[in-house]
Amino acid sequence: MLKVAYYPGCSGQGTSLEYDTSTRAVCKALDVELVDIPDWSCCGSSPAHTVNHVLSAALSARNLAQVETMGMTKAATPCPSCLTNLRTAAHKMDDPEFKDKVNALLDVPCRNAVDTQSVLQVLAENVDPELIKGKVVKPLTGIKIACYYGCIMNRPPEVMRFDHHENPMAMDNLMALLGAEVVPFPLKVECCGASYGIPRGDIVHRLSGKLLDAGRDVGADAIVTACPLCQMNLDLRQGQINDALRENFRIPVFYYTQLLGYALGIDRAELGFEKLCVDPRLALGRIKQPQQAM
Amino acid sequence: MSQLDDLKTAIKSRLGELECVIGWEQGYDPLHATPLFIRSEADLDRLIIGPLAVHNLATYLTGWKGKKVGVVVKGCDSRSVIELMNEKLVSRDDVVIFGLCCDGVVSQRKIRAALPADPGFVESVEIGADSLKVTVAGQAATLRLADVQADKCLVCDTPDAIVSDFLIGKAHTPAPAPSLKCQDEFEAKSDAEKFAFWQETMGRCIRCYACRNACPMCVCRDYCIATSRDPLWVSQENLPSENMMFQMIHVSHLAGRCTECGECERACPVDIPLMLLRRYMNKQVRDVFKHEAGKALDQTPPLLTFKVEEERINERGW
Amino acid sequence: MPAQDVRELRIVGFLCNWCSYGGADTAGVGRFTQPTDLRIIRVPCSGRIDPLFIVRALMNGADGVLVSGCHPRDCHYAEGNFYARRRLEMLKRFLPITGIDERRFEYTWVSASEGQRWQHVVTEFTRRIHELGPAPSFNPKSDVDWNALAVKASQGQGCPCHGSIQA
Amino acid sequence: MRIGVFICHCGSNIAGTVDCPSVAATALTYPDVVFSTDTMYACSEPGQDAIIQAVKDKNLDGVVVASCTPRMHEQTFRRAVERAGLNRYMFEMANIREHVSWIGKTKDLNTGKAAELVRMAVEKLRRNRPLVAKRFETVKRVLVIGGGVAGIQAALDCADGGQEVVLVEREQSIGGKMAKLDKTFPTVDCSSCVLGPKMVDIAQHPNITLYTCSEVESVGGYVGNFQVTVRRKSTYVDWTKCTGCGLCVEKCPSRKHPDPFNENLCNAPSINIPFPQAIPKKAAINASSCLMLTKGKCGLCAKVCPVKCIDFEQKDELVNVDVGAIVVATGYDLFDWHKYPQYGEGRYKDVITSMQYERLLSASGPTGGHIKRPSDGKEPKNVVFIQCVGSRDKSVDRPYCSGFCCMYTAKQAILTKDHIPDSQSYVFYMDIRSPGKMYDEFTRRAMEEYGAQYVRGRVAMIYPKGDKLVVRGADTLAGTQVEVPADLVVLAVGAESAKGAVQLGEKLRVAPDQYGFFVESHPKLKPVETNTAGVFLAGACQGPKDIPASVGQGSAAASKVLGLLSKAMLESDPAVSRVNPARCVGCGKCIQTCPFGAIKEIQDRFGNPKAEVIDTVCQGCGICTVTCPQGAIQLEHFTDNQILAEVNALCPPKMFANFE
Repeated sequence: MLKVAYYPGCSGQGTSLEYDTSTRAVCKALDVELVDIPDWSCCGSSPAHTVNHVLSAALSARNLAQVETMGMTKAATPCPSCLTNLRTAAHKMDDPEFKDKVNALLDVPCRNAVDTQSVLQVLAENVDPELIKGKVVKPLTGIKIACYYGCIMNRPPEVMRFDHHENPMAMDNLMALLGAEVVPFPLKVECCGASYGIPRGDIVHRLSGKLLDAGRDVGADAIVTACPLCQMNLDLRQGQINDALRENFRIPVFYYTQLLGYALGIDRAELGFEKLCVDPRLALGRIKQPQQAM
Repeated sequence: MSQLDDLKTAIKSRLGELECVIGWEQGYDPLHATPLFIRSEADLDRLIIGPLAVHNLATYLTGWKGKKVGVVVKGCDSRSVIELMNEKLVSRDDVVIFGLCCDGVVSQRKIRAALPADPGFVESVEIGADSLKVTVAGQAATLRLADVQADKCLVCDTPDAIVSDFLIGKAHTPAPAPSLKCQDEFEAKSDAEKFAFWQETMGRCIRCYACRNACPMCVCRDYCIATSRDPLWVSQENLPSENMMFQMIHVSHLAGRCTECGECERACPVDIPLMLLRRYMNKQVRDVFKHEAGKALDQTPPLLTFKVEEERINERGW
Repeated sequence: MPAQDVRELRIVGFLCNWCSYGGADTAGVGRFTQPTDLRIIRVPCSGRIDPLFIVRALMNGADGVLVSGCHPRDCHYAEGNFYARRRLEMLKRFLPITGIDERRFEYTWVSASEGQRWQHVVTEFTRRIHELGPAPSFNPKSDVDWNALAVKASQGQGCPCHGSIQA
Repeated sequence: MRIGVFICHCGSNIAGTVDCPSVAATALTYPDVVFSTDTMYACSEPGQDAIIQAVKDKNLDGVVVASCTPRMHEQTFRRAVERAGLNRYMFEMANIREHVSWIGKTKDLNTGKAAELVRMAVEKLRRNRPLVAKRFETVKRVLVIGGGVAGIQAALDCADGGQEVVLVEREQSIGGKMAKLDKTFPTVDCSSCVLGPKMVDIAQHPNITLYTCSEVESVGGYVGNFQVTVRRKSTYVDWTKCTGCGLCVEKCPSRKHPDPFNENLCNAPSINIPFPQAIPKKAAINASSCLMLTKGKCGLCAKVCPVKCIDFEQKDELVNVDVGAIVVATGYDLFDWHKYPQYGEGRYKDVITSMQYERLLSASGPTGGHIKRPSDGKEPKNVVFIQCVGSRDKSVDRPYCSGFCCMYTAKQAILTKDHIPDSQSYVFYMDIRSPGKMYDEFTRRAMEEYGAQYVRGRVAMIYPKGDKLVVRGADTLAGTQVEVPADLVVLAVGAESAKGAVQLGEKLRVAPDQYGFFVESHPKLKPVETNTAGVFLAGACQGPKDIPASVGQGSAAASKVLGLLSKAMLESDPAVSRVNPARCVGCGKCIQTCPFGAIKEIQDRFGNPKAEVIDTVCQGCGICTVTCPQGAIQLEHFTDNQILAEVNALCPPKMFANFE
């Protein structure tokens, strides 16, 4: 049974609670043991790394050091933003000089011996597709899905080292495996506007609007994401976007773990569909019932 | 059957098709071996092997160019044969290789040193498992083989013939010493000390060319540039500088080709430790080109080829 | 460094005709002043430079030997300097065991356009050699000024034994 | 030996910091020097006459001139001593200007140095021997490799110059890339109309033998005397009979494999004539798709052929030709744009290459000259051109500029407007590179008269939206991001070296650069020569070129060939390596290291292997001389003894050390 240190990330405790719970649930179901990193702290995201790279890296390094003290070398996080920070920190620490600067700020020095991956990568690379297939109880037959990866999970390639940086397929393959009809989504790695939601809503409206528009164009019943921020911009702000762009999108935006959990027949409570702003029932309704699917 | 008997049977089986088979026999006294050129089965009776069979018989191969001969080789000697083949100086088809699994050979120099006085003529020698009983003028002296073993054997990682038509004896798992004390000590000396050392030894050199003639890789023979007028590299004067010049020619012509068989040093009548130069050059070749002469067939000597980007040669800042 | 203020030392240079010899010319045309110790021997290609030429010079008492050829990939004969690089590197690495200071021998690459670079190389190398001082000789000392005699001899006067060296 | 020494003042250039008279005096004490003087200008006419006079008066058999660098005047003085009746190699030069007077400040040090350089020259000269150039005949025939416009031009010029020409082309027809083009810049005249007649000339010229579907198998020999083997690949059609009527092409039922001439935009019949103006106009069978050759049934072509020239049994044929010179004109290939993920890696049908677009524009193309986009055959309104696809981009190891893309993109923008008046072209570019007659004016016209929108910036991504492709890029002038909805995207793919160029280079001993383009002898002064005597370059095989440049080089190469073959006999430089068979042990090390294949193994009369130098191929580098342990192979004029003499002159051997 595969064992990885688990870094939930702050949004996993708040805005994307359902991402965290569903992630834990599907990993459990797929025999991937997630061991919480004791006393994990902020990854040094936007606020820190826009001001001070060493400090930001130190925040990440602290968590990596924690993993090392757990005696583990592999960590996973659902959040691409956390992933970027953790990996970037490790990448920069390959330079011994930088590493020393960072460790100067830490009580427990970081050996930089941990490889952090997205949960998606762990599932895509370490879990046998046949195993997943075997565990599917409710195939997603009938629903059309556009997979949206977000701009940072695969980029920059030399740091992230996962999938294709312009045209990733990991989620597409996973969803196809679950029986969903995956539509070719051209804007897989486009920016959703990210944290500009607060200072410059209009930017998010334009960028996320374009994503929803593209989703509609390719006839997607739903968009599937792997990023809390993307999900929030597309889902929570869909109403704002409609107002701003005189549109009337009604595209539910799932976390891939939610649909995966659905297919694996995991208890709804852990998947937290009710937390979605855009009502997913219509989309989920398109999924043919198993007996019909058979 | 003993290793020697096996060898004899092997040689018998091929002697017919061969001009001759080169091996060893007892020399002027029981302590000294000398090359044996086996042409008939009768000659086989004189064949010997073992710690006294020191000569690298590969040296004679180029002399038989074009004729099909057999040669008995120890692991180290086989490297010379391989190198000769790699340089197309000897053709594989013309040589039948009787490879030995060698337990090491003696250094006559060390034996002489170990004996109370220069033995002169030795009456008898008994070779034990790990000892050597030498009787001179009725006086027997027993020496531990380990004490009188040739330096090359101490660092030997190829005791068994690498290439052979017959491999005779039981294979070894070599456990060579990482390096030789004498070598390390000398390399540690200061430039001035080393310079003084060579000044003295080269003053001793009588330029008899024994080192060259014993060398299996010195295939120029009569056309060695150290003894020609056109080109004229070295003057006839017996000066340290000229003697050193000759040694430098030998070294540079062996760069990337020397198989460290030690024949040059063995042959030197005035005990010049030429292997200091050989081993050092070979080390450089290993470091820069990852090349060891005669360790494998179909290698190209590193100075006969090049890489556009040399990994291990850094342009010095100028 | 002005070598002029001290006694000249004997520095031999081997330069390939196409790049480095041209580079030295360029330096001259540009009037890039250099120490005068260096004497240049012109060869077609660095691939023609037998390491033994360098050894011969050192054995004859040269205080320094400088070799220069085309930059790798720029060889007029396509491959000459690639072979030269290996041969010269081996020599430079070998010298220490002989007790000859390897700093007395240097090889580098200078193109026909790099007059300034050539000036730099010559100046630096000459300074280095002057720091090292005159090279010791392999041959025993003597109170006679054999050198003067040797010079005369090499000029074909007296001392028959030296005729041979000139062949 | 009687040597004369001449110390040149070069006005005050040398005399300013060197005491020339005293150098001359010292020189007189050197062995074999019987005459020594200083002179104002050795290279001047009176200076040279003085040398000649001295040679006669003092009957000298060797001359040393101490003056400027030999790179400047060695030839001058060699001719002078020759006029004096000496062999040109009985001369040495001491460089006391560039290497002494111009770089040293102190006069006495300079004077001493000059004297020593002279001694060096004298000692060298004492070991020189007269060298005489070998003369040999040349085969009056030329091999031209590659039937593109450069090769065609070279072949025609050589043929008109009276030489026999063998033209070898890999494809079924000559014409190369130019034959695929619709129009050419900056005149916008029909490409095949200008090229066609030249192709016909090739076919009809009495001096030209044309081998298409053929490749060079091996090349031996040397300048003036190459032995070449050409592999004529089987076409399964007897071309001596085929009339090119095209009946077989019409009837062929197997039309499955993509048509390379049309850049795979459509399929071609398995027996085909690539295009109407093909030379030779003969049919050939594609073995990989022909039903008869793959499945053993069909043979329809054989049935319908009126002259019965189909031969399914036909095999490759090897042809040997002896030639005196070789022109390499193997052209270029197009960069594989799939290396760029941002252009969709082939996921979008309506992203095509510029060459595919040429075929769409061409009347003989798959769409009969009507621009229809591949996906749905619709006529595009918005056409976006992206320049520098595989040019000037380190990230794909193509840092060089392909040179012609800016121009053909402008041309294609203009043609787009001509074909579809209500269309709009957009061009994403980095810089406009349009040097050349009427070139910049041409790109201006594309913008000003034809309203092509030029956007300065790279394209970040292409994505589909409805039935359009959205092209997103930066507009670096406006400093904004732009998105252009396009019906068709045309990638201006750059040029890279032709496939197989490197392998051909090995056969010809012509080195390719790191990108596979052949390296010329000298980037400025010998642009069509190579370091292998007798082999010349024409066109894009040496580096990306447009049509005029390629044609120009074709003619240039031809003129070099004609110049070479116009001589009844060729002379080879005598300063080459020479083997002393007595010393040679036949180990072949020299053969192994010679970069020019100038050394071959021979057998002496006792059957021993020996090395032998081919004078005419040897370039005189001397690598072999250093390689040979016995010193058996010596580079004339730079023998071991000659160089050793110089060393000994500079460092007189000391019998005894002295440290004073």
